[in-house]
Amino acid sequence: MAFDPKEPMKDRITDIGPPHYEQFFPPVIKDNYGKWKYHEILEPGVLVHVSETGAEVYTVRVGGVRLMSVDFIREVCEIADKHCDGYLRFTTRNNIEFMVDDKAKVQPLMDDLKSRKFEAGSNKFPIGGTGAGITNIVHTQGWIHCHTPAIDASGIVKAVLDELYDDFCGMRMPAQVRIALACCLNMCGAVHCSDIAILGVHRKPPFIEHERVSQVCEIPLAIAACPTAAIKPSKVDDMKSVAVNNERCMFCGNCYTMCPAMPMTSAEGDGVALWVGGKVSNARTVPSFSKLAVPYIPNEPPRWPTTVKTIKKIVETYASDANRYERVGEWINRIGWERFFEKTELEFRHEHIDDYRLAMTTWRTTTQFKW
Amino acid sequence: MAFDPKEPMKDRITDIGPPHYEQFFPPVIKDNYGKWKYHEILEPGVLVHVSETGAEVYTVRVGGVRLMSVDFIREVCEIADKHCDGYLRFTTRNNIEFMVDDKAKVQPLMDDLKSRKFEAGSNKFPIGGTGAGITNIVHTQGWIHCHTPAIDASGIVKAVLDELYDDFCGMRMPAQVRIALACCLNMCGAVHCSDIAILGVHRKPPFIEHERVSQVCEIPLAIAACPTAAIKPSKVDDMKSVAVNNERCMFCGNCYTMCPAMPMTSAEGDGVALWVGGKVSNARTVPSFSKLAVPYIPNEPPRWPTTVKTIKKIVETYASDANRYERVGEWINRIGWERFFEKTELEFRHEHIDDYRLAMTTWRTTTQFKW
Amino acid sequence: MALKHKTPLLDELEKGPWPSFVSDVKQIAERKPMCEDLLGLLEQSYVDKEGHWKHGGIVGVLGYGGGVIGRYCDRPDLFPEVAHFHTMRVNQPSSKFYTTDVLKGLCDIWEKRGSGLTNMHGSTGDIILLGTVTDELEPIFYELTHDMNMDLGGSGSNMRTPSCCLGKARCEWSCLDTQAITNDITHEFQDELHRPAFPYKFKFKTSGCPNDCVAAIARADCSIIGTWRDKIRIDQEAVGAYAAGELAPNGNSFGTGPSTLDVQKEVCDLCPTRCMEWDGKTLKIWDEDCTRCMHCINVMPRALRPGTDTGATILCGGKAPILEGAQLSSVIIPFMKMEEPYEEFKDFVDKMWDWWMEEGKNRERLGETIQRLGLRNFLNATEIEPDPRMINTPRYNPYIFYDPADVPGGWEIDGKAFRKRHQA
Amino acid sequence: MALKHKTPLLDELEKGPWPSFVSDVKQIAERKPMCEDLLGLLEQSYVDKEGHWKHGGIVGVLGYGGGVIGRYCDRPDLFPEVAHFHTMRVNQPSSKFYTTDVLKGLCDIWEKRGSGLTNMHGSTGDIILLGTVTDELEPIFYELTHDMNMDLGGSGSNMRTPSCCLGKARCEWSCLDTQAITNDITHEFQDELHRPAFPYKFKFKTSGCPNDCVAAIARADCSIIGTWRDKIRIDQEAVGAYAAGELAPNGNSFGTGPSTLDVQKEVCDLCPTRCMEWDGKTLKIWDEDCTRCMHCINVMPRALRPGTDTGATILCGGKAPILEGAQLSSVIIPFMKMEEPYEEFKDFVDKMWDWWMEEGKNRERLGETIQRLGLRNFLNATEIEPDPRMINTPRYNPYIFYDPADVPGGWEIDGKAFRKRHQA
Ligand code: SRM
Ligand code: SRM
Ligand code: SRM
Ligand code: SRM
Ligand code: SF4
Ligand code: SF4
Ligand code: SF4
Ligand code: SF4
Ligand code: SF4
Ligand code: SF4
Ligand code: SF4
Ligand code: SF4
Repeated sequence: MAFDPKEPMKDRITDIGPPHYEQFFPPVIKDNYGKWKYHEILEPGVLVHVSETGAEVYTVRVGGVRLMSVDFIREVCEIADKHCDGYLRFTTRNNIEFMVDDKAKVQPLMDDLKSRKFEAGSNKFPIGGTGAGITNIVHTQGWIHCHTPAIDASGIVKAVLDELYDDFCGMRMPAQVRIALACCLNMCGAVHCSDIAILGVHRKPPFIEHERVSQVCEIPLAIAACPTAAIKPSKVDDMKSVAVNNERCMFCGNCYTMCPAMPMTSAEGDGVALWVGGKVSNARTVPSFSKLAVPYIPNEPPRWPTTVKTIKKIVETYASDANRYERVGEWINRIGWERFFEKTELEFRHEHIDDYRLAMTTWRTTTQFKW
Repeated sequence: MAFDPKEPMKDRITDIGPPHYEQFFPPVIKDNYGKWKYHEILEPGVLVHVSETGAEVYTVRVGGVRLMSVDFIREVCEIADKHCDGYLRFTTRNNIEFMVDDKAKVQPLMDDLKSRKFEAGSNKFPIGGTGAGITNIVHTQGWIHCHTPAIDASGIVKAVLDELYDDFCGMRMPAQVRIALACCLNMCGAVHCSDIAILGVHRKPPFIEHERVSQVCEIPLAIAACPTAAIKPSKVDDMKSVAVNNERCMFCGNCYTMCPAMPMTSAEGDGVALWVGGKVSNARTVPSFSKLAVPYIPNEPPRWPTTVKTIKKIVETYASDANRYERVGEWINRIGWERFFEKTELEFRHEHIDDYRLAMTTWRTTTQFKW
Repeated sequence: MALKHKTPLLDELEKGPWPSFVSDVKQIAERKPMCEDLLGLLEQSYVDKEGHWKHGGIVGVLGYGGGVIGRYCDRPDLFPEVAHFHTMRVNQPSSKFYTTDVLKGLCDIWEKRGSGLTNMHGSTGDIILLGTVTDELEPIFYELTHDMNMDLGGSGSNMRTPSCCLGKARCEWSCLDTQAITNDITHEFQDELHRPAFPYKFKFKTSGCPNDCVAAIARADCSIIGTWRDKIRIDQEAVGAYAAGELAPNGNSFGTGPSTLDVQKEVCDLCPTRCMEWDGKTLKIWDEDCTRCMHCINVMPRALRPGTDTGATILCGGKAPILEGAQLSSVIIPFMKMEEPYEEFKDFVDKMWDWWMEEGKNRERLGETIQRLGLRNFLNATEIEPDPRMINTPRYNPYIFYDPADVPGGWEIDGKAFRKRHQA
Repeated sequence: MALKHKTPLLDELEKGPWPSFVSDVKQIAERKPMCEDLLGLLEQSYVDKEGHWKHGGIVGVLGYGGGVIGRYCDRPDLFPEVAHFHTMRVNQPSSKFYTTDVLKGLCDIWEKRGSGLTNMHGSTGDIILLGTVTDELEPIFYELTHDMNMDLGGSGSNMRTPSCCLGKARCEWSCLDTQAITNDITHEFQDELHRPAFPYKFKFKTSGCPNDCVAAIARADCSIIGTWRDKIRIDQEAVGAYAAGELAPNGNSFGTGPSTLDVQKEVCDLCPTRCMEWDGKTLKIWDEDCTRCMHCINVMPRALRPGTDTGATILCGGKAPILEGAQLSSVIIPFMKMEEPYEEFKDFVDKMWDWWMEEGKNRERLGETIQRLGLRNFLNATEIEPDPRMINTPRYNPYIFYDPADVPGGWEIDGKAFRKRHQA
């Protein structure tokens, strides 16, 4: 039976939810569910988990380009069929995991993965993303699909990961490093809690298309959308519209989300802000937000060299200065922000000083600091 | 020449400021100004400071009852004249310091001090208040002079220090313990940053004397005074007045400060709240605010037994559980608030959970806690 | 084959070792005009340094309020094939294990009816089918439900697609059946997922232990994180083996292979509560002081394991910055056993949602409603007793809303009697 | 002699070892009717559990806007002698050293013209003369200025009486001439002290070192705290003597007398930056990492001393809760040499006050104005460059007010051109 556009409700199935996960478990996973005893990373990207039953599962993790075609997925399937009895999984950071139940199957799988390249030369399946390395960059849509981005996503991620490639495939960092990208302040992803975060920012207030406002927006919702109450109702040439107090605008874009007649994208205004020191895990120190490192870097397509260089500088400074087990934020907390800016040679500017609602809690209320 | 009420401006001297401090320095202080090399506490309340010149100054510190009569001051002077060449000083916590420049003069001074008692039996000059002890309680006016107190000051302080007397005269605490009292939320004193703070609280909203409001208050100032915007202008029987939204009132008393026609004192509503863990010094850990320990204890004149008992319990728990050098707040940070409430047997209640402006920053945003 | 649009800027992204999405899209663009125009449009964005998508339009499948993100490009004159380019969110199976069968099936549908491009996966966890036209939405939905046994995920002011870490499936530390919980609530709350009736979006995420590999605490309105109440299990011999350099520290995270672990420095001194003692032979853990941060277990996976009296800590309010600033989830229920059919948990969810739907303003996430009305209010509504584990510190401001029920006479002061005692 | 009012409740406060203010007041009450009625009034408060003073009235001396707190009791019918009971604040000499002469002089004036009761001292630092009648205010002021060379302190919306720790007078750690600074600003700003022209009160407090014995950081709108820029001075031999138990740790604060100090545990491990190393023989301090917290110096006063390149850290905004919640002072100027005549400091004060008087709302403390308008605004006004030492952490919210001057085209977007590139 096929869909019949004339009777869309015929045979309709709804609310069935996702298929049950268990049917997708490879046998070794199903059999050892809840019985795993320990794990070890054999080499970057390759894990073994050992069960109480003595069973082992070997995982080969490869960097996933989240934006992938069906051709690419089919190639992934081909590999899984060939080596993994037709099973695979994706991680919470969009890497792909191929699992086998026998050590002997690991090398052939890896060889196969390594052999596959795009015509233009890039690797299809870089192996890595484990342990004290830099795993995949979590990211969002950018110019590929969304309506509010201040930056692209996939392009910047590609450029940054090209630069950090060896650290995706290696584990020389003091601890795991999580990088994330969000293309606007909505932050679709955990960029607010990442070791290093790449954020798209606008720097111009919305301009108002007065002729359209009352047609395409609910004015009260647009007004309520503004965190700083910068938007007021107004009349322009007898049209109901809104007015923005630019002085109070901090370019969050939330008004545009509610009102398409308030666009704020612009080549000169938009660009990248970099954030550092966030973390999610509860290991050692508590989860914490990413803090502003660089307020603004212009958009530099196609390869965003300044952004890439700055991230590289932060990573290398961290790598050479942090103690083992110290996440980026833990490292900074130990050395102090004054040292962070010094060592990374980043400029400390007005933008770094919080002036939003909880600002007071970020000020230094002690004489303790370093020269 | 004496003051002539008919010519108040005659010979008027103004804006001369305080007398120069140096004239009040005892010779040994003047001579060794800026040359002190080290100090030591010889016994509780007795300090020696040694100068690079070899000179020494011995200080005997006695508990100061801040509310003192001229008779008492004259007795202090008598002692200073007898032992200290007519010099003395007061500390920043209202203790009195007698200084001598020779060790031989210490014992006679101490003997003299110890010998002096009020007829009813209390000591006039308890020696102590140094090192890891409990020094004088900084406090405010209470029912002796102010118009907004929710509690008395001097009486509670007397009752608490009677209980803690041995610790004023001793140094068995893990670190210094600073107790302060303020009789209302204005907090005239550093009670917001004390190891233990005794705070007078109201629990009923102001009642409004509509006939008086417009006579004795500037209504806009009263309205602006309210941190939670609970006050609105209103009209009652044609009189300009105000209305209070009791639901939003958190009893701060700031409206009463601005408007005498909004009293909020009441025997049933008023009482004591206890706070713990504040600190001012930058030693080891940064300065921090006192946090709520007990939201409410009724006023129990003349000796506030529940307040006294609760403070004693906190002090003893701290004394037995903290590590050396740990201030109360440092101790609690180490053991965790869940343990603090357990060990002190204090109840954790809704009042402990912040719901003011920065509340979010006080919530536990981690899975790290103790059972 | 030469594509319709020249893409000199994008071509730069074919260089370098990391897999090139440009190479991938170019390949499929050879047979998919939609992808061809997408490349053209993206190149245009690279030239302009501005996105080229219009503000989202409302499209969807019948009976559902979410699951489809409408999208139209703002230069249909130049790139007509992506004039419509809607996204469909397909609810992933919990923890994202797949058979190749199911993936191939999806690919076939999407090859036929969509752009052939996907995101594996979206940030919330869905399979994202990226780019199709309005007319294809219903057929795709039909084929998904009929042929693939799959359903859409969430979008709009509803419950969003829950997600979880892989938990007990392949992790020795999981204190929860993360998939079971996720699957159960997803099915239990299908109506809430498909038919937006909330003030704003609502997300559940479940991690098996405090390492929180699904970033639940940062990204979920309700974060369910595994933990234990008893003692860390210690294998003293294995501790010794780590100290002796016979094992690789931290599951070989540093690629050192077996190498000496300085147990004092690398484990005990980094324990947040310093509740461990190591005398060179025996490791002692004062479990009553342990806050289950996982560090010691992470470093010595062959020696230490979480306890066996396991359950979840439930935290609420996590979210990104819009509107009032980002929040991490806060402890609401320090411990809850999580056993099928999760009645206790669902009771809590019901009370939580009732309150939020009653009190929440339009576009106000749960965490913001709690901020605005106070944690006390939320705890009352969910019938949970206050507990010091919910806070880092008790209040330090004296602005206490005392309950009038605790005060003799409540809020009343008898003004007349007062003025008898006190002249004005 | 029997007093006018029975005070059975207050009499309970004559018991116990701590000096009894009741005993003291009762004694003087025998000859001072004001004190007699004060005891009666206080007993009444103990019975009622309510204070008995009216809301303050405005009284003062000619030409001054502060220095006197008007006070009237609310039962003049019962306690006529305290119907008026005004307080005078007398500006204390810096750090409160006195000769008995000056104290006796004050006592004589106060015996004659006031209640004979005082507070030695008030929380801000003043000598508080507690309780007199309106008619005595001018004569007292005359005698204070003419006979005692003394002046009133502050009250109202003006500069309040500055105060300080005893500093170099009797403390080996002082990095500042605390008295000199305090005395200098008090005299320099007499007009600001006596004639309220500020939005609200303004307090200066000066501590010689980060131990902050005058609680400046918590109680002053401008906190001046001594510090140093060079190295902690170490006497290695003395460190050894502490370790060997030859000296009493922490200046004998624990009353232990000479006793072994575990330098590693009690000093190095408690150093907030762990910037010390002790090998049992030599103590090494990595001064570049030292945050000058004073701990090590406090514990080993005979071995360690602050450096010699001394000055002050200037912090602003400290205050009690009213209105927006308490604040601690925040670092504004990490380091300033404080040398007479303190020109640099006074320049800063001028700019600070200009800004605050311009921008501050009625009853808004400096810290609150900074909160409302942002630290950036305050730094601009005081011409101070931003410095990471001013913050604990850079912002973690993305709500950045970018300066339009840094943006090509400022705040403008050319809407027409935009719509050429992007169809609506
Ligand atoms: C596969 C995955 C779960 C899944 O369901 O997909 C996973 C799997 C493991 N994690 Fe994780 N983590 C995964 C995302 C995360 C995340 C979430 C994220 O990054 O968005 C976090 C929180 C990150 C943060 O704090 O910002 C995370 C924080 C940890 C930690 C805590 C490390 C720390 O010191 O903070 C550990 C423990 C460790 O590595 O020592 C851990 C440990 C592990 C272990 C060792 C667990 C085990 O015993 O198997 C797994 C292999 C680790 C490795 O790759 O080195 N995993 N892990 C995720 C892989 C993502 C990827 O492809 O790179
Ligand atoms: C006399 C006085 C200064 C004055 O100008 O009057 C003073 C004098 C000394 N203080 Fe202090 N402090 C004085 C109030 C303070 C205050 C302010 C307060 O309590 O309101 C503090 C901040 C309190 C806080 O943090 O909450 C204070 C925090 C310190 C510290 C830091 C201790 C810590 O670990 O936090 C030290 C260092 C120490 O004791 O090891 C210190 C050390 C000292 C030394 C040892 C300094 C020295 O070398 O002479 C002096 C004798 C200490 C003693 O009494 O044991 N003094 N000291 C004050 C006596 C008050 C009293 O009568 O009890
Ligand atoms: C597709 C996806 C990004 C991606 O590339 O993966 C996405 C895309 C959009 N998000 Fe998101 N969000 C996506 C996960 C997230 C996440 C991450 C998560 O769920 O774990 C967050 C942060 C966590 C959170 O919810 O707080 C997130 C926080 C937002 C917000 C800010 C919400 C807030 O309360 O702060 C918005 C703004 C809004 O709701 O109006 C937003 C709005 C949007 C909209 C609908 C744009 C808008 O203004 O209406 C985007 C549609 C893009 C498009 O054209 O396809 N999206 N969004 C993610 C959903 C895929 C999936 O279903 O798996
Ligand atoms: C006398 C004194 C208390 C004492 O017993 O020592 C005092 C007494 C009063 N204070 Fe205070 N304050 C006194 C030091 C303080 C301090 C401590 C300090 O200066 O170090 C503080 C906290 C620090 C600060 O300034 O933030 C303090 C914070 C307040 C406040 C709250 C200010 C705020 O911004 O939060 C008020 C309320 C107001 O200003 O309306 C206040 C108001 C008052 C008033 C004038 C009552 C009022 O509502 O108008 C009190 C008059 C009492 C009376 O009848 O004598 N008093 N007041 C202190 C002044 C003596 C002196 O000059 O030496
Ligand atoms: S971060 Fe912003 S621009 Fe990017 S996908 Fe999310 S909503 Fe769209
Ligand atoms: S961008 Fe944000 S701050 Fe600016 S007007 Fe719009 S909603 Fe307000
Ligand atoms: S704390 Fe309150 S009641 Fe006490 S003196 Fe200060 S203003 Fe008056
Ligand atoms: S007591 Fe405080 S909160 Fe209550 S009405 Fe008065 S000013 Fe407002
Ligand atoms: S959160 Fe814990 S249980 Fe889940 S995968 Fe990560 S380490 Fe394992
Ligand atoms: S889990 Fe964390 S808190 Fe518990 S013992 Fe291990 S390191 Fe310490
Ligand atoms: S603040 Fe420092 S300098 Fe001043 S008395 Fe205290 S310890 Fe000495
Ligand atoms: S002063 Fe404080 S920070 Fe500096 S070395 Fe000593 S203990 Fe460490």
